[in-house]
Amino acid sequence: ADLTVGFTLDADTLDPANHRKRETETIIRNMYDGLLTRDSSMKVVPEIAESITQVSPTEYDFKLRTGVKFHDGSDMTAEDVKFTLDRITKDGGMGDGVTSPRQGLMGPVASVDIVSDDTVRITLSEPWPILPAMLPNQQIVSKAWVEKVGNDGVATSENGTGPFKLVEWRKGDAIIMERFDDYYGGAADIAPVGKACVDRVIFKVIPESASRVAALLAGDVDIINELPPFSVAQVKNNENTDVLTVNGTRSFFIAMNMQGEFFDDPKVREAAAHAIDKDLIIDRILGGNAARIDGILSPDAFGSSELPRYDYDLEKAKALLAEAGYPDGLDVTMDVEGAFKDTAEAVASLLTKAGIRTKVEVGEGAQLVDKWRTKGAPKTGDMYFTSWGNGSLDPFDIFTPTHRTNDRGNSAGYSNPELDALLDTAAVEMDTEKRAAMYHDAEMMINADIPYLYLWVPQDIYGVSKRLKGWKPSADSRINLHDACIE
Amino acid sequence: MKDALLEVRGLRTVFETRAGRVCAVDGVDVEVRRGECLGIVGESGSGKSVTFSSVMGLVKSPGHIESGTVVFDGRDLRGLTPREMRAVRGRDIAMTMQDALTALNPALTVGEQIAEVLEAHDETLPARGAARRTAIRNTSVEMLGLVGIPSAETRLKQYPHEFSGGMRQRIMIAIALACRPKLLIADEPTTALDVTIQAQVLELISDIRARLGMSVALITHDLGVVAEHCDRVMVMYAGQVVEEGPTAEVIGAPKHPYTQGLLASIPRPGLRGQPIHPIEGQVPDLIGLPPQCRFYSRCAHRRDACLTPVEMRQAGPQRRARCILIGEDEA
Amino acid sequence: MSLLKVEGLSKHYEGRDGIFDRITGREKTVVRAVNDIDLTVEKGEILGLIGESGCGKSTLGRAILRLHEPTKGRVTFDGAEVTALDPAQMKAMRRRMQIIFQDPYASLNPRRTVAEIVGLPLRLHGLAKTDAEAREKVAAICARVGLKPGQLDRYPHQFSGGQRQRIGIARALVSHPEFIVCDEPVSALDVSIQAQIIALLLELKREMGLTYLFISHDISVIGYLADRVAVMYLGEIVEMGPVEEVLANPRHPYTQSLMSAVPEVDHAGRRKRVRLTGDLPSPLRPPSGCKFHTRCPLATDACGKIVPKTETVGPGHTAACLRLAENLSLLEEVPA
Amino acid sequence: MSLSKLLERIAQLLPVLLGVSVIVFVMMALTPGDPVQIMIGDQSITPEQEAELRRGLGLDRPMIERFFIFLGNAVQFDFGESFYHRRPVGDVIAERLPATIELSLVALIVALVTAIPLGVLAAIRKNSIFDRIATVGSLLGVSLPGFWFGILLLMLFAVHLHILPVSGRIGFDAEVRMVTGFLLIDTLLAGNLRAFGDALAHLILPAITLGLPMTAILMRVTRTSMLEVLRQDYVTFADAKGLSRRRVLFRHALKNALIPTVSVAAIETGSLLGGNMIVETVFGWPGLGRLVVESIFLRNYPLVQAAVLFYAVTYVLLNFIADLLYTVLNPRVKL
Amino acid sequence: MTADTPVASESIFRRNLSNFAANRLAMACALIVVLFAVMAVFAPWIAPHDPNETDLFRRLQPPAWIAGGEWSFLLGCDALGRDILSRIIYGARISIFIGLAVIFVATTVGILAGLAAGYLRGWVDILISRLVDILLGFPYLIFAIGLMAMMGPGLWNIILALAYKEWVIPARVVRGETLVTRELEYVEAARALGASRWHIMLREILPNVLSPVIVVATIRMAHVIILEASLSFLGLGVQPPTASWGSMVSDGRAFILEAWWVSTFPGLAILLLVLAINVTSQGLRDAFDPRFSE
Ligand SMILES: Nc1ncnc2c1ncn2[C@@H]1O[C@H](COP(=O)(O)OP(=O)(O)OP(=O)(O)O)[C@@H](O)[C@H]1O
Ligand SMILES: Nc1ncnc2c1ncn2[C@@H]1O[C@H](COP(=O)(O)OP(=O)(O)OP(=O)(O)O)[C@@H](O)[C@H]1O
Ligand SMILES: [Mg+2]
Ligand SMILES: [Mg+2]
Repeated sequence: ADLTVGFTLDADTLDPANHRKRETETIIRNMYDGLLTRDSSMKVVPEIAESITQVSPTEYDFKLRTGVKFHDGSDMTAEDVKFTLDRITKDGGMGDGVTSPRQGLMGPVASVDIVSDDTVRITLSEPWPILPAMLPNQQIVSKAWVEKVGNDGVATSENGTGPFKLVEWRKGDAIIMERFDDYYGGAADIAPVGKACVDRVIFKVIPESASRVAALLAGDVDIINELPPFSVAQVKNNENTDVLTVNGTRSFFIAMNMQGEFFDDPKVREAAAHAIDKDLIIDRILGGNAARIDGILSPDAFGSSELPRYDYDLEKAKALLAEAGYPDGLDVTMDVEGAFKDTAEAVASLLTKAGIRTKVEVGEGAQLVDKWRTKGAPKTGDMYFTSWGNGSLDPFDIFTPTHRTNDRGNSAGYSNPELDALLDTAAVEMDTEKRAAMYHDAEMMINADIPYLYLWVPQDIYGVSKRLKGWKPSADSRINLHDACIE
Repeated sequence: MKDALLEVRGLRTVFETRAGRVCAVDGVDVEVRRGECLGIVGESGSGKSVTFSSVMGLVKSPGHIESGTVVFDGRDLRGLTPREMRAVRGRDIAMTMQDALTALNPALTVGEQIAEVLEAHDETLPARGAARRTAIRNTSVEMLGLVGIPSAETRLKQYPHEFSGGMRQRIMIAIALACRPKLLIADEPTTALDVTIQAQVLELISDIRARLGMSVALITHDLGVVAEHCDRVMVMYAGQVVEEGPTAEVIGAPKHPYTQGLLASIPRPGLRGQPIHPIEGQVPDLIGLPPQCRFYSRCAHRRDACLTPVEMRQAGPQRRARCILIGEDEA
Repeated sequence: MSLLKVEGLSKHYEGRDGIFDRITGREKTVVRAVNDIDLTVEKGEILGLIGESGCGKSTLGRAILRLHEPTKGRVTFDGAEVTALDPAQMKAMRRRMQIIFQDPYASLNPRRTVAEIVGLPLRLHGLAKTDAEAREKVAAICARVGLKPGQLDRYPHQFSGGQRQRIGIARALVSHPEFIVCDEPVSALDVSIQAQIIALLLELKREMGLTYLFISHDISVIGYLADRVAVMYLGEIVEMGPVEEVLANPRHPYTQSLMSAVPEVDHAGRRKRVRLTGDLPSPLRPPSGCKFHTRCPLATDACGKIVPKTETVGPGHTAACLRLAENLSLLEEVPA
Repeated sequence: MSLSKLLERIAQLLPVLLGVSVIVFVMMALTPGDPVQIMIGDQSITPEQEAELRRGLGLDRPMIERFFIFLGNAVQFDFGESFYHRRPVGDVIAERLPATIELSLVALIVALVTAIPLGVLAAIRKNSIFDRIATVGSLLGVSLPGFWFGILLLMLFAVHLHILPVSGRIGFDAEVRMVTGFLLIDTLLAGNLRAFGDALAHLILPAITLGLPMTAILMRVTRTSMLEVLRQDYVTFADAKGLSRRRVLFRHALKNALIPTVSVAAIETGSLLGGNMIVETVFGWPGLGRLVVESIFLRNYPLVQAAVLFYAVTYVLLNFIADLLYTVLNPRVKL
Repeated sequence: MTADTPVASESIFRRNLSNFAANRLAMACALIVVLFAVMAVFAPWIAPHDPNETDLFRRLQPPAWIAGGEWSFLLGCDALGRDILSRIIYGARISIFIGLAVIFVATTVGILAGLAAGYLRGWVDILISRLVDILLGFPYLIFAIGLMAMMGPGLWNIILALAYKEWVIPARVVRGETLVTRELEYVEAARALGASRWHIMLREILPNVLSPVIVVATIRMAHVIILEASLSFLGLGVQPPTASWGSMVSDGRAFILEAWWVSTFPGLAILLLVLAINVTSQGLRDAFDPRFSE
């Protein structure tokens, strides 16, 4: 049977080491497997690795499975694993002086060594507890094959160890894969183990969401990603289709420019926090498909905890504004990317009701990044409706860039030396419990300072046909079709 | 008159325009006899072209023939179906247009434009195949030779823009004559040409007429041309015929004040130093003309009697004119 | 002194050719529309200019007025060298030299009323201090050319061809010029109207003491109104002289054939025609030697090689032909 | 046509291409937004790694230098490497091109095939009911916003009636070997009629959406010029020759009337090629237009530059073809 | 048709206008355009609701005649519960304003450039013609998107982005007409009278090349309105919460399956206005271009 996925974007490339897009990764991961992967509850489990041992704070040993074959029939060896990781982590690792754009994702990896025929050791230059959480994103390639076909070959063809092998890539249109019959079976911790169920898998590119929904309703595709919340009811009501959701990993929040004219005043920020009825928006615009947050972390993230809430309270917001010296309210603008215009406008209208008269300005992503992610350089806007993805669900990945002084994603211009120190120690703390506590403290700190208005973590919503069995969406937005069956 | 080839009676052609109803040809009688050359003169807009377009059945919307009969060689042309009329055009009556520059299709070779008339009308041609093509070719070459275009073989492959104005006029004549028509309507064949070329073309038409024994209706506004080439002349004014008769007589002793005025208007070297006497005023607007003598406003002899419709009167054995003075003169 | 003196005037139009032609050094295409012309016009006279279409009559008229900048040569008007004037002086000169065009439809701006068209020279040259004065002057000149005061605010499309030509004449006259180039002002008109305009032009000349360069391709018109006539062929003047003289005794074979080609009402019978074969050669590639030799019934081998000089053949009568001395004539009446 | 004229044509192309290159380069360079920042997104990275990434993309050099490198490479048909695809931009464009060209050509052909007969008919039946309907239809055609119309078509034919596919170029049942890249041709070459039908079914809606305004415009142009031509003396003269009506209309009138149609078609085809990103988005058509728009947003400079150059070359070529056609239709025009 | 007696001082322009007035369909459409314009100007008095007033409880409320609709929200509500009718009424402002502004800027620039190129010829012509070629070689939307990306969002930037290339079209038309007109005898006459270049270009030539430009301008205005909508479709339209028809269609297209009214009504509004402008312009052309009048 064929399984067709209506997918928002085409892969940029099939080279696992040479891309930066989540969508590309989603496609690639049906053909390539990694050392580790995640189960549907986001727990990191071994995939090509059989086990993982932390030898020291900076050393990890990976014991590899045997009998894993590449699609060209050759056996996967420790040599291939080292080659793969070197290709990603070394400067100029891709040959011709080219460095992998994924180098940054591998943190402080210093070297990769073959300990024995079936064991590979990764050595870090400093402790980095999230290494296991980052590894599912890197897929193993065959050294011999890469050297044979070169980077161009790797970009347009594949030779992975995954459950499907490439049949044809119709650029911009579809990627067609078929079952790999010599598949080793996949992660032992994720049932079922064995070959894939369907004969062929097709990722069909349908960027326009209405068209994607239409294709699902018409029965042309079996799974679609990014089902818009407002279409949920329609897909549910259709007798042949259903909706599957999974908690997402992207936190939405509004940065308030703490160096700006208005939001340098904590009272104004607090007023804003009281002005937003998150539950209303989640209910009305997101169709209930989002989890409310009161700090930066998603409820699923490591270290997240219950936090004090700023309840929706118009009177209080107005009072705070008056206290801050704006009894007649104030006028601000809120930048947002086109994709989130709707929600931003809804938020803006709530803020406006409270006296923070907000004008939404839709900007192009690239320009907003320039404007707001200034790494400490002065900012010009008032508010920035934005989000930060946290695929690893580890706080380090999201907390540090958005809250550490002058860090990349610190759009609020927030600076709290105490918090900086706390984040730095937490980043290298190897004791899980201590680390969790540290992040709780950090959350409490920002909860008092309110640099951002934390909003929600939306669910990833998939529309599926009822013929589809055995498939569950995964929070890291991987679409793993290994387990899926079509009736 | 029994030797009339074309006989038009009471022709009335009108154009419905935004500004109103233009009666471009109003009760015109024309007679072209076998073998003769009839000259038609008149000022611009006097209805010369429209008269003969009507004869050919080529009046285009918004114009239409309102009344009148057109009898050609014993057949009533107005009673023919469009298909039958098409068989007459080009074969029995041929026409050359006022402006050779625009009347030849710029996108087709001269050869093709000649060949297609033969294709359409010449029944003597072999039925099909190479023989037919050769026959058409030969006739085309012959026709170009007839109108004096050398190296016709190569010329056939050329396009109109590769010919000079005079040559184009001659090509148009060749096309018109290709099927040996009985009547050639030559609508101002020389107005756009220089005198030296004009002389060539006019002589060509006269020559061919003599050779083929056909009749010619020569439309022009140059009385000199008429004087030199036509047997009879017909003078038109504002949609009506005002005078008609043998050329020498009409030019020698014009009866209608308009014809007189026309002749007096021609500047001649012989009149150097003497004032000329132009007709004052201008041609009336053809929309909503009152039923009176159309020359009334410009006529030196006008009187109240002219304010009623004036009919053509016999002004001599072969002559007629549309003026109330005719009878009086005689009397 | 002559009012207008033209010496060695040439006007060549350069064809537009591509850069590659230029690089490869292929010859430029040049239309020698007017070639090395000398002539004079006395005050108060009418010089007729006659020739076939495309022989360069209009170009000569425009080059004299510097409407098309001459390629070579000198034009002197009333002692001032026109070809050397700077723009400001030229503008002042334009008031004194005017032109009337052939096409009564194209020569009037369809978006302007008669009053505006005729009043334009007054505005441009500041000849009227107030609008009322301008209007008065316009009305006066319009009345003079036979337009009614009520017609001043109409637009050109509301007039007939003859009336339009009158508007054009009024425009040329309103600034009181001394010299007017009449570029076939009557060719587009019907005979009866043509006579009206000719009569008007002659009257105006007499009243205002004007001088005309009168271009026409109609030998009858020239014969009727010009004092002297110049015959042009392919950009050159082949014969020039007093009208009576030239018409009675044309010396150049081209003039002769031109005259014989004119159909005349008075010659009711058949005349012997000088039959010119072929058309005017292209000015792009003019024939060598005498330019007329390709069509001339009298041409000899020498005519194709030698450029004939202009010779005086009578009082004020010049011609350029190699066989002038033989005193040949193509014209002879066929006995009736 | 002479060689020198051909060379001249090519010479005329150069300033246009240079101008287009300069404009697109300057435009992209002045556009705020850093490709590297966009690429990194939310992921963590050290400054050293970021600098390395920037160097890898060649963005560490000053703008002027980058421009001359771009020019120098472009004359050798090397347009650099796409930031995202990590492959030569030429390859990436070449993969998307057939889809765009196929769609545009089919739209063009559909437009020509419907517009010319309709225009002729409307002209010879001037003021008839047919003429009026055609006029209203053509006005509707140019007045419909394409994206909206496309969505409506999609809803009607693909979702409600379910007779045409929603998106893509062809289904997945057939395997088609790409030879020309044009599916209609490739499926026929393979003798696979079902696949051909499938490809055709996928083409219908996008081609209609894309071609409708063009059909409308061409119809109007044909009608107008046909009316104009029918008024010409040579048509009257052809009638006076007693030719059949068919011959007068098609041989004499239409050949001349097509001249403006050809030039408008050339211009409009240019805008078809350049303007179909919207249709491509609506119908999930894997063409170049969508890719270019995405690339602008991602600041994928090499791809945008190369694609714009490609469009410019196509535009000039189209005009050149139109010129060639002129010489066929109108012998007065010489190249 | 009845004969209209010629008026004493009837200009071509007025005659054309009266021709135009005789074309009933075109008049009706001109009336529609005027109505839209009136609607735009008096939007605050006409619109039943504040176009930006959100009410999440009315999210995607259907039009009045469908179950769940209300007569006070005649055409239903959009995703933020705003009244679609009111937004369409206010949206007319943006669409018409952008259309007018772009065409005004483009036509002014285009006329001047075309006149200069066509009349002065020489290097001016070469320069302008090359620029025109270059801009024509650019796909319109890509150019506009690029400019929008460069200049950032905003109403004026949209107008600029569209006008940057739009001027090319009137410029080409004017240049072509000027090339023909400059050879006409009345231009030569003006020169013979001593008129300056400026006088000739602006007073003699310009009025005579204006009617094709007016016709082209109206057609292009219809086109610009669609283009603005296309920019909105690609996410580069006017800033929220300002309603533009294009952005309304664009925003609403996501809901087309469950709430067709959100994008259909503004789509119809665009269609209607553009259609009306097109018919009007065709009427203008018929009236102003004597070749097409009978
Ligand atoms: N298509 C038309 N529409 C309206 N009126 C027309 C049309 N064709 C001709 N007429 C009118 O018919 C009258 C006669 O025209 P016609 O062409 O026969 O004149 P003519 O004597 O041939 O003039 P010319 O010497 O200029 O050729 C003119 O006044 C003209 O206004
Ligand atoms: N602007 C121009 N550019 C190039 N060639 C020109 C130009 N104007 C005139 N010519 C050429 O110069 C030659 C003379 O033209 P001109 O108009 O002076 O002739 P003419 O004697 O006035 O003819 P007509 O009697 O037709 O008015 C012609 O061959 C013409 O093609
Ligand atoms: Mg006529
Ligand atoms: Mg001339």
